[in-house]
Amino acid sequence: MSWEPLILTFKLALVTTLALLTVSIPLSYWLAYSKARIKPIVQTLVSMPLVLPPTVLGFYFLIAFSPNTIFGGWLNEALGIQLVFSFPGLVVASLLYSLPFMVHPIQSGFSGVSNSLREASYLMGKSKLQTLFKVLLPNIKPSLLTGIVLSFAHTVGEFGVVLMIGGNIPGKTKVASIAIYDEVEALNYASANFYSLTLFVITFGILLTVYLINGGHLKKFWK
Amino acid sequence: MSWEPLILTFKLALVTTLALLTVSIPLSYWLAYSKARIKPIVQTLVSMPLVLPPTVLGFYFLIAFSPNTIFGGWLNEALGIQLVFSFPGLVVASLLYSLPFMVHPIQSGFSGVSNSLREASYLMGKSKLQTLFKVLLPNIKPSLLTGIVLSFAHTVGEFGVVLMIGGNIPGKTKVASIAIYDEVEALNYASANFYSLTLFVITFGILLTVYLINGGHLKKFWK
Amino acid sequence: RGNSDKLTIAVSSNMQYSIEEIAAKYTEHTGIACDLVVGSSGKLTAQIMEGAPFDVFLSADMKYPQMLYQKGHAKAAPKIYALGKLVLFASNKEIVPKLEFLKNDSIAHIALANPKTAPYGRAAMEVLEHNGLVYSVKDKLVYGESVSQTNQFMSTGAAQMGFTAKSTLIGTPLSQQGHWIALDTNSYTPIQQGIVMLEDDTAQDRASLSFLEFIFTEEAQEILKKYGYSTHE
Amino acid sequence: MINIQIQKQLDGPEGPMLLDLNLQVPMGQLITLYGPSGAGKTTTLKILSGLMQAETGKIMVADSTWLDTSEKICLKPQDREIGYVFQDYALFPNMSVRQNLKFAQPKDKDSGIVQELIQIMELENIQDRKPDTLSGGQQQRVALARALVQQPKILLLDEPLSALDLKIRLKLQDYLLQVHRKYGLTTFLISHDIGEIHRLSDWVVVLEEGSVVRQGSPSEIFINQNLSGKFKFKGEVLHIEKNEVVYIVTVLVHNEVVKIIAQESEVKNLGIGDAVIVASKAFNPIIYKVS
Amino acid sequence: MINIQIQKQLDGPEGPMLLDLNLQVPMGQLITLYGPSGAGKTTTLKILSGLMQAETGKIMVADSTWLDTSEKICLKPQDREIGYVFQDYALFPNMSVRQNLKFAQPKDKDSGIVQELIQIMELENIQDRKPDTLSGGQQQRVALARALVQQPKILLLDEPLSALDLKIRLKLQDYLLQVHRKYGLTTFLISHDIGEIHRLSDWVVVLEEGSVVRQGSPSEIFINQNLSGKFKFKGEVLHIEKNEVVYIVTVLVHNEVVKIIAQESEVKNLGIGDAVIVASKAFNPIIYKVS
Ligand SMILES: Nc1ncnc2c1ncn2[C@@H]1O[C@H](COP(=O)(O)OP(=O)(O)OP(=O)(O)O)[C@@H](O)[C@H]1O
Ligand SMILES: Nc1ncnc2c1ncn2[C@@H]1O[C@H](COP(=O)(O)OP(=O)(O)OP(=O)(O)O)[C@@H](O)[C@H]1O
Ligand SMILES: [Mg+2]
Ligand SMILES: [Mg+2]
Repeated sequence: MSWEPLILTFKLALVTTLALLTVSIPLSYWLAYSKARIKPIVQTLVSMPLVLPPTVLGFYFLIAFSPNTIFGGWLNEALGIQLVFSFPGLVVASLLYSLPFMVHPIQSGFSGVSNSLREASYLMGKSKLQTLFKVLLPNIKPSLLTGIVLSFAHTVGEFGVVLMIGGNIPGKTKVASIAIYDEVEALNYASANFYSLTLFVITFGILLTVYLINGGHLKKFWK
Repeated sequence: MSWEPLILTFKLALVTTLALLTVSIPLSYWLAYSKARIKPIVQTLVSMPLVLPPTVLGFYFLIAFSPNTIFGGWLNEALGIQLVFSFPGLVVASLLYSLPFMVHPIQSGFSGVSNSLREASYLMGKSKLQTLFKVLLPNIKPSLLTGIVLSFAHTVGEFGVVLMIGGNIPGKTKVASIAIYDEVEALNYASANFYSLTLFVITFGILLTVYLINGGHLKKFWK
Repeated sequence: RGNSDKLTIAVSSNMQYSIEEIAAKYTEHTGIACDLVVGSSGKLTAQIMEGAPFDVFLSADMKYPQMLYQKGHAKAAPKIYALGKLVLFASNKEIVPKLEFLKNDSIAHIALANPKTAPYGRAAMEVLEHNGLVYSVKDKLVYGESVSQTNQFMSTGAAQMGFTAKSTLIGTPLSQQGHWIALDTNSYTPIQQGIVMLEDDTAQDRASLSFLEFIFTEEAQEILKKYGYSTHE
Repeated sequence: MINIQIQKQLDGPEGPMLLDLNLQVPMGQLITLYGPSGAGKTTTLKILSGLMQAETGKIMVADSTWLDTSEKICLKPQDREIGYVFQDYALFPNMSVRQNLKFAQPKDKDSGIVQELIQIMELENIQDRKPDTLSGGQQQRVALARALVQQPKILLLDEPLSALDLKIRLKLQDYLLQVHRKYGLTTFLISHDIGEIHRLSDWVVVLEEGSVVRQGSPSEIFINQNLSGKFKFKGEVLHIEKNEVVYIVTVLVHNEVVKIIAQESEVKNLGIGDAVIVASKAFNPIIYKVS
Repeated sequence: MINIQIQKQLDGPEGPMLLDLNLQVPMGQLITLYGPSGAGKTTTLKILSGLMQAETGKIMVADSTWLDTSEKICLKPQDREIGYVFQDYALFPNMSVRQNLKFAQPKDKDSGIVQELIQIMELENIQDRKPDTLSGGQQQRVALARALVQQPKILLLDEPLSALDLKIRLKLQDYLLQVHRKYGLTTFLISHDIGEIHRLSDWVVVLEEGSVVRQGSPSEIFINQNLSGKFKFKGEVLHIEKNEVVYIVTVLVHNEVVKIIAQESEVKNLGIGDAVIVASKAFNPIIYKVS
């Protein structure tokens, strides 16, 4: 058993979660507060990556990112970015695929914050950005946590899309989920169990720590 | 192209979402309000199905539910329920797999409701159950919606678990996601695209309607 | 279940085109309808071990059927019904596929099935080793879960060249997209594909058996040949 | 008789503070809790209602034990038959005004009361609106109405009229008193308005820093002990105007403005904004400056 | 000069209601909005602050146009330099008391004010607590302090002292007045307390059903026009006691209790709870029943 796939997995999960957070906060903000007519459509679109089987979604990504297509070719030539069979490709694909897990909870968090808090902040001359970071986000911590945990866990377990677009290259795109899958396919159950257990235990540890910190259960150890 | 897989898909998604809702409301309630010490652990456990690749998870379900094991054998003999390669099996597996998508948003919704609303209801002599249904749930509609949409969409696209435990049996366990997967595997892109598009359009329609109703955009048509 | 005039046949992905034709012929002769469950051999094997309602299993190799037999999931020892052929495919019409060409800089990715799980992947690795190419192309290799996925890599143009099963090219959309050459059968261990009749309730037995017999008839073997398998000599 | 003996540690305005009460209150009375901000008034009502837990203590209401920490008895809030107007109203945002009232109405009790309260509280025209579109005073009235709909045995009112103007305030005070008497309620009121307290309450408990510092009838608590004139008010000078030979001093006494005729000697130390006492001696009222 | 001309359709307490104001207010004054619940007071402040939009109208403050619907001008709330005490406080739950004040403090202004306000408002011992563990009155003081920290040009106060007891209320009224004068603020106050209005305000605007029905100085608005005696208060009989030959009648006049000596003929129609007027004629005060 090698540690490479595990390290790669957590790297992918971390990068994806952070990138998702960055993308989802403005998007959720817009979805929560905008009165635009196309809002319900955007809201629906955000959920759509979920309804296609991951492998199929991965297949469409493969087509979109392939250097043969206009988009993929342009990325490749103009920017030198190759999205198929590469780590950045995995990140982009996971990002799109996990988007709803981040956007939906944050959006419902925003809609739960009393308007007068935002208004009070505006009256103090604070910009929308300051209000977002100092007032809104700190007050929707449970929703942010939900978004982060769901996206993180989901990216750890992500498989179909990654399999499709990653090409199972050891050290580059062979994440733990694929390694486990390989072992199951090869009927090496002992090995698969071992991988699964390791993945499970590590993720369990990470999430448990997050929840303990969030619940204030760890405070006594700091003081 | 046959409609069977599509019908099966939406049947599965509907049954799973309803079952999930039933299970998740008490669980989220407990997670939101209990002060038990094991709470962070339960909270973490709920997210764990996500971190295993769906196919692998499906594989473990397969083993767990198989009539060869004690649990599966007992189910089979005592209750006459067979969970492998059957529709009920798909439901049970999807339920476990999509649990976090329902539990997390609802839980963070509950934690956002002001305590004094619950208290006011108790003082009116209302039981916890009445308070839950009349006061709490109606006030966390955005979170419920998030949970429902995520679980529904996710079950529609569910694939790995279903393939493993369902076995791709037409009319019984061959859902749309697997049908699309089959077509992609066979390089019948036209057919795959058609299935995908149909699935996409129908789900888009369902979710859009949900959002429009929720946003009050459809009210004018009722009056 | 228990519908005795229906067979559920589990079949590995490299057979997905030929099996349709064979099953159609079989139904024509016997009036027994067939449900086809296509998947990777490993996954199908795992399912069979947990009691999947399949009657017959056509694998991409002998390893899985052998194992099923040893563990008591099969009625009789597996038999080889066909030998798979490995080909080298180039998705660009301009390129005439040749092994040496794999080293060319214009080839960024070479697709093959996962050697760990798929017999066609194992064979492809053997070919590369045989020709001393492993070292020079190892950074270009991308692995599909199965032959089907390998084909998807190539058909989308994500991989420029790759190894695949001949049976998945004959008369399929992919073959229109580029050129392929068959590889020297001496450069890899023959891909023996096995069929096995599964342990099952007796109602299905006769049908299973008749299908097993049917696949070795002249008629079925001709179809297999047409799809690029060589048959048992 | 209601017997309250409770202790609870709080973060008071001056650091840790022990809420430590020992009260005996006859049933059927209207008791006011009076005291500065942070004294523990709201906390007392919360403990009485069962929404907060006292660390140690005992609450007996008539014959039943609501709380006894030594025996680990604690009656659920649901079973205490209490009507409570929260300081922050706690209206259900998902229900209209009428639905809020309907929800509070016990199944087995008179249902005409919803309509009656909607009328008394002047809520007819807003009865189908959701609370979040209501003005502050409207919300407060809905909260009060909702507590009364319950027809509880015990009514806890946390500044129930503070956001209302004088006119409706007086009207609702009358109504409260009427309900209190009609149903024989025992009512605990938190109020800062001394007039209101006088008008409504039988007994005043003054809380400071978590302890009862004084209790008694409103007049015992609020009567100015060193009354020397026959009648005597505190006031504030608003205006001084010379009118031929005398001065007319306009004084604000509570909400009313009074004009008093004064001599030049009387006004010479007076300035606008000065606090004064207006009293009536044997003859004309006189006016003199306080300290 | 502040020039306010606004129209907005509201769901008033008696059905649809048009808030229709036309006010000219000199800078530097303290203006009180007075009127019954649902009259449109809060809405007026919200429109003034830019948090709500008027349907049509114009707001000019000194030389700058804050709102002109005909020209589609609407200055953002951020740029209006307004301090606002909300009726529901709107304290930031994620920040401690001190952090709430710090957050409100403009970068370019005196920072000593945070400390000063914490002292004045008696918040020292709770400055590190989060708002949700504070008592109602404590929250209200934090809200007021936070608005003052901003050192705004215009201060909007929506019942800023309603949850406070008389003592701290008087203290904060003084402080408010002092700040108002020191910084030359223009302040809009909503209050139901006539004493408070008298003490604080230069000008009173009485709103009813969305329209200005009266405006003037506090004494113009609140002086009892039909004053006939030299001095005259409304009150309520609390107690009647026979004392040898005369009767002693205890009357509650606002927050004070007054004892008045009366003849048997005067008290024979009087009962406890009766509303009365106490007035001083040339000689002794006399007492008579109202209607
Ligand atoms: N968002 C809204 N939409 C429609 N009507 C509203 C909205 N907010 C308030 N109103 C209505 O407008 C009227 C004026 O409300 P406003 O809050 O200005 O009253 P107010 O004078 O401040 O009363 P109070 O003294 O009770 O706080 C009320 O009848 C209220 O119900
Ligand atoms: N959850 C809590 N945890 C700790 N201390 C609290 C909590 N809630 C309130 N306190 C503190 O207990 C003290 C009493 O609070 P309480 O709400 O009973 O005051 P109050 O008498 O109702 O004051 P007000 O008139 O301002 O409403 C205050 O100092 C308050 O800060
Ligand atoms: Mg209080
Ligand atoms: Mg208001």
